[in-house]
Amino acid sequence: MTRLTTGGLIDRTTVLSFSFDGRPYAGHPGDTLASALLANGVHRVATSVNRGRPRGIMAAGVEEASALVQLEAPFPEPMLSATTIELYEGLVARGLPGRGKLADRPDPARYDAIHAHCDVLVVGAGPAGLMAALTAARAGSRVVLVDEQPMVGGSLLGTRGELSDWTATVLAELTSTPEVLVLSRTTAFGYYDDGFVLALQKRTDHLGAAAPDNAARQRIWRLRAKQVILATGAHERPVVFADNDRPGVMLAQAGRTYLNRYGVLAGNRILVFTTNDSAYVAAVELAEAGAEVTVVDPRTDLAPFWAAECARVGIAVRPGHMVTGTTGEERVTGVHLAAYPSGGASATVHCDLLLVSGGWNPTVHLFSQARGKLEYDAELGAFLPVAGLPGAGVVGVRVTGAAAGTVSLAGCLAGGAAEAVAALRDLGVAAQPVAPPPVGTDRVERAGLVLWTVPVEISLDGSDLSDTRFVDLQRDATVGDVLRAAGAGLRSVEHVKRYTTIGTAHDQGKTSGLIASGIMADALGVDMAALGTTTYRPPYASVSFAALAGRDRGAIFDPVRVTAIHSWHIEHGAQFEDVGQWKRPLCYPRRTAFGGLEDLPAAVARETRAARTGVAMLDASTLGKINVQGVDAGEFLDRIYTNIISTLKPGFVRYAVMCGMDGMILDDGTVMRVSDTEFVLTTTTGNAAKVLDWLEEFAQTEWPDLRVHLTSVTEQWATIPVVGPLSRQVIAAVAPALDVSNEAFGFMTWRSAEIAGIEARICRISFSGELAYEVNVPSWYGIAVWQAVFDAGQPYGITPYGTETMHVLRAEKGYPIIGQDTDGTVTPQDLGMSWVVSKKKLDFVGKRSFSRAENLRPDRKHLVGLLPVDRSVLLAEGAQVIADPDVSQLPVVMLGHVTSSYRSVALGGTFGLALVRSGRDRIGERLFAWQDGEVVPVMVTGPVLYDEEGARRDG
Amino acid sequence: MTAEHVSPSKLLRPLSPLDGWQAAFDALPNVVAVTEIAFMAQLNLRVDPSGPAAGAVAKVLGSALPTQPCSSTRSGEYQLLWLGPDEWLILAPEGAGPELETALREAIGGEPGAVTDVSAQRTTLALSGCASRELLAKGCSIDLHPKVSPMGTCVQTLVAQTGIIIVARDETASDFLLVVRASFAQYFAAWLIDAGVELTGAC
Amino acid sequence: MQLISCPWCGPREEAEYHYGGQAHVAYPHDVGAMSDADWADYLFFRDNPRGPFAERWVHAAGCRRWFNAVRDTGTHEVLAVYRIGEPQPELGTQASR
Amino acid sequence: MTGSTAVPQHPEFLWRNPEPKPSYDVVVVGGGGHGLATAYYLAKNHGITNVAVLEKGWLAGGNMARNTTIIRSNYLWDESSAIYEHSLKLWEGLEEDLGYPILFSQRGVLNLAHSLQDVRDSVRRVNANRLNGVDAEWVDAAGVKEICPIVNISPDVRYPVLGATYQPRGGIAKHDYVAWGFARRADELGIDLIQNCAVTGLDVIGGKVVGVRTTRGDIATGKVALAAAGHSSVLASMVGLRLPIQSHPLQALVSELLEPVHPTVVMSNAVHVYVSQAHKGELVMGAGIDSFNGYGQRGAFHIIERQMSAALELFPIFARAHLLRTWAGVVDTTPDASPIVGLTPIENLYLNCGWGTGGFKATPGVGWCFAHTVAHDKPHPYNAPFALERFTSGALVDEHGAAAVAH
Repeated sequence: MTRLTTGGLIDRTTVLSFSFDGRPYAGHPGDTLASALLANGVHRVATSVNRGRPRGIMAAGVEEASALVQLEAPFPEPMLSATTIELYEGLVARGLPGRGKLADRPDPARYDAIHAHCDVLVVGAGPAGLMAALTAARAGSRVVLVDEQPMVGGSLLGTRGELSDWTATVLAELTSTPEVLVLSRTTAFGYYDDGFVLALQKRTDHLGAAAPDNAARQRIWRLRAKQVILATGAHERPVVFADNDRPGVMLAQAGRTYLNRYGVLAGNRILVFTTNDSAYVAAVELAEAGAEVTVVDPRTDLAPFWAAECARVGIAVRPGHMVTGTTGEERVTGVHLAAYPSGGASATVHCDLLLVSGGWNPTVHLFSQARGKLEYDAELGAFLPVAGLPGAGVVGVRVTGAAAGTVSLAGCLAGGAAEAVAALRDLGVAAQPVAPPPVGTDRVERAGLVLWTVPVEISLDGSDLSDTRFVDLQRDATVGDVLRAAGAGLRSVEHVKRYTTIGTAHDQGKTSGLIASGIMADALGVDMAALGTTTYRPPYASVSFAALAGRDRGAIFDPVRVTAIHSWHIEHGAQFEDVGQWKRPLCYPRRTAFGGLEDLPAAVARETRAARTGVAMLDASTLGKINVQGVDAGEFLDRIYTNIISTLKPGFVRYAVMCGMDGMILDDGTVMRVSDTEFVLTTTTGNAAKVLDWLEEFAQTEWPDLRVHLTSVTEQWATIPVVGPLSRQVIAAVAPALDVSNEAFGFMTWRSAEIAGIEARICRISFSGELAYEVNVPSWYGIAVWQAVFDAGQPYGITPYGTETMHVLRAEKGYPIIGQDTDGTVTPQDLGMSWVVSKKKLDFVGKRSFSRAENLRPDRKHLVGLLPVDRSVLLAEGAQVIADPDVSQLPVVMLGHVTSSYRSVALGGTFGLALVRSGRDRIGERLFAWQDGEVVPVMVTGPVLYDEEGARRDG
Repeated sequence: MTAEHVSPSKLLRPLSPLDGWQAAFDALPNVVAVTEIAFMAQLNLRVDPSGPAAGAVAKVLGSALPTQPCSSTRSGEYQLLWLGPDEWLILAPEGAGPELETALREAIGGEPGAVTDVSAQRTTLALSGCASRELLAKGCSIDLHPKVSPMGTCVQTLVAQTGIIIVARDETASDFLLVVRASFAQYFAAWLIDAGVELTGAC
Repeated sequence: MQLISCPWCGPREEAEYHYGGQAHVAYPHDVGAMSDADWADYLFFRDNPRGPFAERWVHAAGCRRWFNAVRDTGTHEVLAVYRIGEPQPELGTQASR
Repeated sequence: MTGSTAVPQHPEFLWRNPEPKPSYDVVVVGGGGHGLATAYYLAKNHGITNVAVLEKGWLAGGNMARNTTIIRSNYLWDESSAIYEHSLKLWEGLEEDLGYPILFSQRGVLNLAHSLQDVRDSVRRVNANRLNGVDAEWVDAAGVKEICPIVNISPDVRYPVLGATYQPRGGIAKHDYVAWGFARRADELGIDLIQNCAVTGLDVIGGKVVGVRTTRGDIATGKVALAAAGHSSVLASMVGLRLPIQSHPLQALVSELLEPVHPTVVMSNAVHVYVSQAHKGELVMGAGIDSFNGYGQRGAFHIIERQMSAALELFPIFARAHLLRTWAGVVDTTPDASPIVGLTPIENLYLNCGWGTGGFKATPGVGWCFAHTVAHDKPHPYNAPFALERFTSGALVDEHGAAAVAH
């Protein structure tokens, strides 16, 4: 066991059982899976994706590039870093051979999202972040502080409890300050425009199977801040050498963190290879914890303080040396050393843990995403944020602490407070920086040696496999791969990334990206500053798809719009169709004599027969309705519609078509004139919002001088067409005071009437060719009036019908459905509706487009009827119309396509509507419909196939 | 079912969009309370706030129209909600719609303007309780903090892909009126209830 | 998610708006007198600069008002918003927000 | 410092990095897939090798590096299916032609239908495709499940899958390798690929383009071929040419490497989900276009969130896959969602743009046709319908109207 008996932030009084790669282990609350594995002496965690090499734990946080695991229980989750999984009872995981596995069953967990607003958002609760948050909190600002760890402290968590009393006090103060929100286990993963930061909070993962069912497992915080302070710290980076991927090779700060935070001494004979002073403290603390430690440092001018410290605790220091390789299989057993930089005087030293430090990469991801500029600092070997964020608008984005390249603890503390003061000043708040806690003398005072990879020639045998100098462990990409990219002529870091795949794995190159650039720059003899970095793309750390989907799943994925009569349709067995977001009854299948349900054709045959021979009713409430008021309403509508509206008299209704600027049909509907200054328009169901927007745009931006106001009344009115030769009797029964005679209430007029005390507007309009009355009542009464009509129609066998029957009825009459018989390339003239296009009006929307060359072509596609020669054959909607049935030579000239096709009771067989090139000139011709290999002979007819003379509309 | 089996009084009962949902609302944790306020009269009013009609309208309503964007005022039984620079939604007691519509139309007279009865276009929900703001934050991107959105604030926005009007009715952001289009109401209610699943007994 | 200031309602999330493309392209007065080329230009051709761009937006989920904005298409920075009928601020200058 | 400072000339050498010469016969502006393919076919098909490809950043670093690599030709209109099918046929021989592994995988493409109108549009397109010689079939929901077992075809979801069009010859390829394959061959044939070379002006004398000004000096040239996708408007404006193009952000994303679960390509225009599983195992997904004009190569995050919701409705097992990286390209959209490829009012200036979300799949096809256009000063029959004049005549190729838009 490598767990120490004391120390760390773990709870030794509680034992958590878990399983890894099929073996049982124990750990404690406060552990990560990685620390618990190390505590159990498990170093090999995973297998590399391409080369099958054993891989271990190289970090203690989100930058882990190697220790990838698959969670199996409580629910399978692919590819997580062992270093970011908090241990819980019953955890089952296994090491990954590079690829994760998705569960084969639905995820039962809940996820959600929530918005939060603040004056100052602080990302990172390390020393700088805590100082920033406290300064802002004391100034009375609304503050959100997010941190990925379960507790605050940041880098302090890896120390021997440095400032732990202070962090506890600060946390207590922050959590008790109103308007301050501290979010732990929360990773800010993306900076978007204008102070919008996305963060993922892992809320119940650490509870394992004990997580409550009703709580969202993970939550996306949509944080909108006026000022953002990034105190995101830095990631240590390694130095590359041969066989640097063996389990037991670890970043120096990680080794220290496992010791101090988790009470795990990850090795007994430890070699620390560092190019800078920051790793010495790890060496000293590990030695004091009982390990035998050797430090290898390529520099010869050791810092006197650290030389003395090493001497004090018995650490052997090998200045002027470097690590050139390792031995071991499942775990490192030894290290090859050589003089730096010559490579001479090589030796092998035994060890069971190799800690490496090649310097630090400031965590500048969010800053870069906010368009912050980065500049290469040759001394630190790092890209640092340039103060000031050009083009970021009013939202200030500041970087502080190690993320800004600050090395000392005192500097981080002071910097955090100062940035908060600056941020508050930009908000017009005068604030004082809070006093930092006292800290000891900082002993990392100088920049280290920038060394990407040790300078040793490797004799490659020509195969990629002989190079074991791994730059990106997860991608198995090596120094040789980088050099190969350079040799292939690549000069851009983005090309190298793509060529080698370095930086594209789970860790997104947090430790490897810069090293690859460094190797490239050295190889090409160019400046790192000129080479630049690859782009830091969101997310900073991986986010599950489910977390992003949140609660927008299943029943609440997308709004379901229903009419006021919807519950009646459900009770009466309607089968529904999605029309945009609306649910509309498609048909109302009845029980058959055999106990089953009618199929669609049977239901439609019955429903259409009722409408043509008796009476039937439809819920047309989904039609868009727009109230248009104002003295210029008529003029406005004249400009919008292709036909004249202003001449319509109150009490009358007119069918009308509107086109886009390009002259193509946009929508159609009816216009009812209520008074001189008031109209009500209808739109098609799917276009209601689009049409209102279209009208508003003209009213507000093009013709603001017109006195006209538009108000949506779609849901104000329930709309119930009562259709069929017996509809008059039904209307007479429900509205006894209304004179329903044709003389008193003619076609294309409307009347106010009372239906059992409810004020209704009844229109004599017909989308079926039959005598029909469209009843409009305030939608509160929709279901009651529907029921009243239904009841009154019982003696006449009134039959509710759905959209499919509506489509058949209108198609028999040749009435087009916009969006089905048209597709955005069809003009009113194409539909044979020149009559709806005013010749008198000087202009209306789309008029000018009608005279373009393409619109004047005689061979445009026209809407025509098609009658299959064999009237039992149903044309496919979408069948292509061709002139020559011989299709052996491809491509075949297509004349158009079938837009609508039905079986018709009234017509005694099948029929269709089609858009056909020069269609009106082909009436009487025999053409062919081609559908999935079948050739169906058809006769071209006019589009109106039923009651061409219009005798039925008056009953 | 035939006519004989249904009494006329039952037939012509108005039905609100969220009829039957109260039991589900009542099952929410007691940190929020949701109630549909059905059948409120609602009139959409368009008038130039600086024109003569605005004054005439104010007389009818007993109060000047609020001209501060995103605000509302109360005037006796009326609530006047700002919807746009020349647009308001007037909420009035059940049944008051037709008379008020006539009065407002008369007040506007020949001046530019419009009055539209939209009583059944939307329904209203009262949302109260100490977790109200949290509940709305799960879908609403507007800052409803009382310092930012004090009592009387009236915003139109999207919650759960649904256009809604939110009126802040107290100084602690724990009492809101939500006005939602009728066809979206059931979806929105289902969304609210789902959002409430996680709320616990305490704020 | 850009935060765009509606001239009436103040800053709101981009999702509340609909985009309307280039601003200040007025519907022509006498379309009958226009050549096909001029009409095509009006119908289909819009500026598409990288940098400050005067655009129309409508606060669709809010007050339903159209307005104009000068926005930098490179940085997404909204440089100015102004109501329909108000003059366009000079492009490229940091106008009042 | 690194050990191996000597960069060996590699057997897999890709391209030289030459200094620009003072003059070329043809300058191609834009070193993306289209520009590189055009250069290659100029040399291969027309023997024109005194050509420079100018790229302001790194080769194929724009939309070529940012797309979701879907390849299909099942477009509705004759004009579209002709050029895309020409392209697909070239894809089928491209690996051999380029001598470079492009990982072209004809795993089939499903375009899902979620409403009855979707079904009508789909059947219409399938029938048109078949008569145009393009492989296509309509499959019902059960057929979708057979082709891609992880699609949720339950009728109880918000927008059930009612069926799909299926193009078996469709698929994906490795975008970078495609670009590099073209670049390598073009370089071999003597074409200069010049990176970090931004065009700052075009010299026009007497209505004829004669030169290009760049950040790396002025270059005289007989012909200029623009292939700059989202940046075309900015370039065209240098010579006072307005284009019916708007540039919008288009986002995409990728997951971690996963064991194979998704054997084909699934596209759903209705809910904006476009997903395949790439060769290494990552899920690659495209989103819908952001509505606003933008050159910033960044979109809004709610587009991604919404796309994830839709994706999980279709593929519930993706729930715990992880988003590793998102990015955005700048797509150049036209009013009819069809490209503009052809001559311009300025002599010797040629234009290829407006591909919107469809550019990748067209790469070899348009390179072939655009090279022909430049070489002969006359459009190839396949790109003749896509002339700029169509916006004046009204003879649009309206893929919007036909619902077969996107990706």
